[in-house]
Amino acid sequence: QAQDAVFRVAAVAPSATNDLAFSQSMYDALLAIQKEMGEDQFQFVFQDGTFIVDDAAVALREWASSGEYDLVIAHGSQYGAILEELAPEFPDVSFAWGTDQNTFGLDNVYAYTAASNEGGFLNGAMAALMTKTGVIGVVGPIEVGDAKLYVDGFVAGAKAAKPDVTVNVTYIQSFSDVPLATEAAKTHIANGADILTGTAQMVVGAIAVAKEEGALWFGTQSSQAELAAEAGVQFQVYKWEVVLRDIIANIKAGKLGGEAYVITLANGGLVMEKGLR
Amino acid sequence: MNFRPSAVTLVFFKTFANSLLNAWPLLLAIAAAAAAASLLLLALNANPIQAFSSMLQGAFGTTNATAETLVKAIPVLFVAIGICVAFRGGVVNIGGEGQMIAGAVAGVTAALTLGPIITFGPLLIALCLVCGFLAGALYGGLAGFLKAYFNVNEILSTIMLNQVAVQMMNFLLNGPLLDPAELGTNHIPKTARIVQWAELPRLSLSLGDNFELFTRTRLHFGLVLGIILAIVIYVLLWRTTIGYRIRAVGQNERASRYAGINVRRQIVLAMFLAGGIAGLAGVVQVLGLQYRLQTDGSPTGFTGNAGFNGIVAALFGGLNPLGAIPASVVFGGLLVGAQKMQRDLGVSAALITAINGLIVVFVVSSQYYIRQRARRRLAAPTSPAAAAAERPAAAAALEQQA
Amino acid sequence: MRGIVKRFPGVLAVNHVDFDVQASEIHALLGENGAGKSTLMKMLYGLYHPDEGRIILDGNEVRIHSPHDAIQRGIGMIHQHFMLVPSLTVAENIALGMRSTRGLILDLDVVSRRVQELSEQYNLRVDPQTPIWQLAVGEQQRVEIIRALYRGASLLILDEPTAVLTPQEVDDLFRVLRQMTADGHALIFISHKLHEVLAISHRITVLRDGQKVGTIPTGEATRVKLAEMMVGRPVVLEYDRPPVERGPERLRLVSVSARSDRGDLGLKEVSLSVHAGEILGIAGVSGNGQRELAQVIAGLRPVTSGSIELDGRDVTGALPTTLIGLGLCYIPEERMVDGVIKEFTVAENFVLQDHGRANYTRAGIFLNFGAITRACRQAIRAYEIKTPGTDVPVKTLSGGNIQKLILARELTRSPQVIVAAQPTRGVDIGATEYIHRRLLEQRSQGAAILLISEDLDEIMALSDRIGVMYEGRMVGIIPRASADVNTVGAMMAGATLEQL
Amino acid sequence: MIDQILTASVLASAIRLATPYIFAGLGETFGQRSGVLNLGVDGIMLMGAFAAFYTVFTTQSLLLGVLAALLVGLLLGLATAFVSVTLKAEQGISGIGFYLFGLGMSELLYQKLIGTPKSVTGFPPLAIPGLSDIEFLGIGQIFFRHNLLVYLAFALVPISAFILNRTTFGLKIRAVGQNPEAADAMGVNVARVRYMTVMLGGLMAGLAGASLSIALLNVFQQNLTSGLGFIAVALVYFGRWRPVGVLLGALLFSFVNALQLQASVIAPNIPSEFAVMAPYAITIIALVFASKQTEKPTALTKPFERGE
Ligand SMILES: Nc1ncnc2c1ncn2[C@@H]1O[C@H](COP(=O)(O)OP(=O)(O)OP(=O)(O)O)[C@@H](O)[C@H]1O
Ligand SMILES: Nc1ncnc2c1ncn2[C@@H]1O[C@H](COP(=O)(O)OP(=O)(O)OP(=O)(O)O)[C@@H](O)[C@H]1O
Ligand SMILES: [Mg+2]
Ligand SMILES: [Mg+2]
Repeated sequence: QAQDAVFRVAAVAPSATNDLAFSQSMYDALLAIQKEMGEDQFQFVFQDGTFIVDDAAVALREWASSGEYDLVIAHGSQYGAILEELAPEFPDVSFAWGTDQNTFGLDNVYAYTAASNEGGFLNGAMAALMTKTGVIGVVGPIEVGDAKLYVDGFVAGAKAAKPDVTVNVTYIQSFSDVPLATEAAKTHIANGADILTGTAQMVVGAIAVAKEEGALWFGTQSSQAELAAEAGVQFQVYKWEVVLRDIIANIKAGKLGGEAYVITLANGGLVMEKGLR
Repeated sequence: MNFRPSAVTLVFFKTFANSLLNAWPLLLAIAAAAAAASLLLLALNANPIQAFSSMLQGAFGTTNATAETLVKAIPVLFVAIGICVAFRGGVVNIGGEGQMIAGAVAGVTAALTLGPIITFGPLLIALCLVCGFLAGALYGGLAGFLKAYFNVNEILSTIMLNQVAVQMMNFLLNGPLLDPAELGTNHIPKTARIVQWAELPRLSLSLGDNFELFTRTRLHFGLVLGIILAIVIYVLLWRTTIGYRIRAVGQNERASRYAGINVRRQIVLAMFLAGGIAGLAGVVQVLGLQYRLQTDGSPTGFTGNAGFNGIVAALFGGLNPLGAIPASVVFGGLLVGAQKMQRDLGVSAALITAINGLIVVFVVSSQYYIRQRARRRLAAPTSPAAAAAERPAAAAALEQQA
Repeated sequence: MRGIVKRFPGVLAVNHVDFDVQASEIHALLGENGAGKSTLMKMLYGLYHPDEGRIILDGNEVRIHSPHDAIQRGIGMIHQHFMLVPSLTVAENIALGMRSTRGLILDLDVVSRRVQELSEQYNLRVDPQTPIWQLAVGEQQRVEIIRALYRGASLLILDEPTAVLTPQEVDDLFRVLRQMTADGHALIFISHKLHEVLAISHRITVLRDGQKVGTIPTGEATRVKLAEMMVGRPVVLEYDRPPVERGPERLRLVSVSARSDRGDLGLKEVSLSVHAGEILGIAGVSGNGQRELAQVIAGLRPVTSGSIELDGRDVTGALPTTLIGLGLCYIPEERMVDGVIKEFTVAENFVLQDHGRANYTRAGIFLNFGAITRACRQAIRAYEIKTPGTDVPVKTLSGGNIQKLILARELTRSPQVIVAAQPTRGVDIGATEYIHRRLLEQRSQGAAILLISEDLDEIMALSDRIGVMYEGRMVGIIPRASADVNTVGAMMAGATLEQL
Repeated sequence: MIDQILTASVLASAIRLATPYIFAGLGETFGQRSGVLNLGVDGIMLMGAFAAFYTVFTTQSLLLGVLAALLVGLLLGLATAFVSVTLKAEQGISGIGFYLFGLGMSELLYQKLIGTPKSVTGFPPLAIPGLSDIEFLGIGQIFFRHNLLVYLAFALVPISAFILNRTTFGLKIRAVGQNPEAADAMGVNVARVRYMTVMLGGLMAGLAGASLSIALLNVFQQNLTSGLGFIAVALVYFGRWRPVGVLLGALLFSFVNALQLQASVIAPNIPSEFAVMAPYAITIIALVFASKQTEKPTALTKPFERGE
């Protein structure tokens, strides 16, 4: 697209680039790619905190029409509807969005998602084996998408490893309500949980609870090892670079989209990192 | 009907003329806000000049920018118009968000269910709008009813009802209204896309082939609806008995009761209308822009804060639907421009939020002085000279008495 | 005060006025509505600041920045519109802004005791524990006076203190005032009632249109002379009531009872009837059920027992709309709260009840401003209302003119039954005279008029029959002929006809 | 079932959750009683929360943390007072402006000074000797094993009531909120009183923020309060401008919230949407059945100016 050698990416994400969760996973990936290719080869702009879907629409449209970007990323499944409307208007711009597998049958749209149930399964199994009280608490945002995938995987894993283990799941209906997520974690502890897990950016409070209550924490999306400190056991970390590398290669080869990617443990897109525990 | 076309233009002129005559406090406020913002920008080693120019660019720089500004202004305008009715009726409606959502849910449901049956676009759209209006109206009316008959403070009830509405939406979008295609997959909860002929047409006028405006932008017919509605509500409030009663109750309940006006009914009616208009904002967002309803769990994800921004716009517009039009556009420009600034300078969204806050505070602080100056101008004080001239007269009168 | 000038947007409220008052003197300030009396005094009390002129206190020039400042200098003021906080008790209102003997902690018990003492010393009955909103205006008046005494003001301004008092209450007040002058207080006394001014003051200053017309010793003043100084033309102070033969019964109350805001029975089994072409005057000390009486008739207060009939039709518990439709018109006591919507324009207020009527609307819902403005202009001319125009907010009019507007609105609806509550309270002679003429005119045209007033002169001057209320009961109803100030006064104190 | 739902820990949780609402609500009560509506509470809370968190994060001193929150709250309160009392700005709007400012500014500072979610060791639970061991009905666990700020919040309720009803300052507040003209005529400096109440409100809002970031959550993140301050304002209306009323409102709201969290554990089949909506819905319903008459400060949101 852009005629010079530099590969330019523009990305929009719903939460902050430092949320230790969804948005940060993509931001870190872009940084990683930049490291690999070098600043002179790869540059990107990143609009974070765009939870208002229409604001993302404005950004995406501007980037697309500017013609300056080789790849425009809509990092958030709530942006899909926009892309479905936008992409056909700019057939020679390459778009990518996630987490989803739907390219809308458009050949300038890539879709990517994470098989977060896999890491969820491992976390769950491990948690089940480690719990002394036989009770595990899960704090989820709303019961959809990546979050649900991880939680379902976690529950399945736990049951598989130890059928009689109790896994209490609480969806607080918000990606951002830290106070409620924290109290939910405390409620789990009060109900006998000695291991906690959760997904999305509002779990930071829950992690603190695990630390204070001497419980264990399993995480996902990004590494929360530092925050969780000695409470952190294992984290499923997204490595979107795996997907981005392919997409960039394709685009350079002139293929603007039409493919859906899944990061898995197998393809190295999902990595289980140990906590300080 | 007794609608003097002069009325509208007059109001425009008056407000405009006054604001020009008394512009300096406003300019001062904007300057102050800019200064404060500049300090923030400098602190983040970003260049203020560059920042503001890109803000202006993003708001009105290109046709598309202007279009996006207007697009952003549309729901704000609708809510603001509703707020005018509520506040004029003495009801502090903070429930724009919830009422918008109620309207959107009803509107999209209508579009999805009636879409296949009714293939005549205008009719289908009209029906969706009506459904959205009614849903919002009932939701707002509920708060009005609770206030009028159970003395439940509306600020409390509307704030709470906002949360109830969004949870309702989450539930519906996750179940009954979920896009059949998405069943089983657990993607973000969203409805199916509405049929083509339920969409509000895009606003692009091309006069001849050399002049065209807003072609290939997202600007949609909602803008026209909003402006028409503003005029209609202006007429309703100041030219009809209905508006007269609403305003009377808003100003003085006791005198209204004395005059034989059913106070409670007016309160419910005001909230009914306000909610309905906010509901329209919701439908218009769906039919004109998103073509489906989806949720990320938060109200803002869908409303984009229009429910609150509408209050600000309404108050800036002097609680006058016509004043709300420019107010909403300015507000839309502020938000859209700020986003652009974020992209160009790579500054964080947080900074934008903070700066918007500053602008709102500074500008609203200037309003009072603007009003003052306007008042002073309207009534030219008697000159002391004239007063002195009158004195002998009084003296003469005194002699007569003695 | 020397060469005082005060301008308001569009008004020269006070125009080079000189004014002074000495210790142990009562200096009366006279003037029509809008003459500038209150404004002049508010400058002395630090509420407004003079645009020009000097204020000299005890020989040295002073700038009075705020009421707090004035209070510190021993200046007290009893305002025309009472300055009391309705939700607070009497004691709390008096303690407000005063230093407590317990530092930061309130000392309401101390205050209450002191209040008790004062109210005995000057015999002004008030209960320190009652919230203000439960008090009748007359009682609120007493609270204002006690507060002034409490603060030990050496210079006390009384802005129309008698506007809401009965003869007895006025006598009490005058006794208090004389007592105060005896103690060396200096008093400024504002009133529209000439005989009061003549009775109490030592000197009289008259203002007109913000200018001083003159100052004369009370000895040299006569009612006629003062009236002419105020109005600038000769005024009639007594009017003859043309005999009108009594028509059919229009309004009838049969042992009607109703609750007051306090929740107790404020109106107890009141029965009365008013016929076409007669004025039934209701006298009584404020707070003896007059307010409730007017409101039950107007449909603004539920009836707990008894029945009300309009032209033989039972309208007990009917809505105001219905009553208005039946030709009832009500001139409310608290005109600024009940009578008008301050922020609405003169024209809008003019159609408060009738805005929906066919001749003021088009297509049923659109207000026909053409017609409304025309009708309003007519009324303004007919009733000599002083206003810049029909589209200015009513709040910019003076009290007297607002009352005229209400009167115009009500009377142009060609009413069958008129309930007029305190129609001339706080209204200057000119306007009072005018309003009285209008009421008599309606009487001649066959309207049945219930005139509720605490101004006994007014009752005496206009009524065909006089009823007196005491503690919510109708003590008795007597024909004007057999009524004299003493009898009625005694009845107002609770004496029944039998006892007399 | 019921004994599973109504556990002592649920009640203890309700007490915890109520804390920030009580701080912010009491502060707002003072402002509103004097006639000033401060819609910016949530923004002030966020700034206070960050100030406290950052101070503790860098100095490990909880005392300094609280002081920092108080200071920030006081300053923002002063700014609010200046805008709504001196500049007579439309209180509805300026409040939203301050909210946006606090929302953005706190996140900005957080990004620049801390960067990524960290946690601090906040106020530890402080078991009251003797009382905390009461087994009867779990009273000990419910009431007497909380951290210092929780106790402080509840202690402030009677204190606030006393200030409002028994002191000269309280009398002035009530007068200024009901009839500023009268108060002014009695030598009360209306502006001065309103400045004091609004600054007091800011102070309390700052404290409310601190109670989140260094006592209950011990982390900071953008929009940490997520609208909690607006609920607090609503609870002031629920409490009919009385400290005890605010307390009851906060307890009711938090109790239902604690209940729904517990329910999600023991009765997973309830749709979580409805569980989460419960506190909001029930607060309204409660008010429908609550006593009818209100004594709203008549001068609320009305700037005061002499006729002049
Ligand atoms: N705050 C104000 N703003 C503007 N004009 C005012 C204000 N107060 C008084 N005026 C005007 O100043 C003039 C004098 O008013 P003022 O209240 O002093 O008259 P007054 O002699 O007290 O009349 P009344 O007997 O009705 O009390 C009137 O024209 C009035 O309309
Ligand atoms: N400017 C003011 N406005 C309102 N209230 C005030 C003001 N100054 C003092 N007060 C309060 O009024 C009461 C009595 O006034 P104050 O204590 O000021 O008496 P003072 O010492 O004579 O006056 P000052 O201290 O102003 O010289 C006290 O409760 C005080 O708090
Ligand atoms: Mg006066
Ligand atoms: Mg002093």
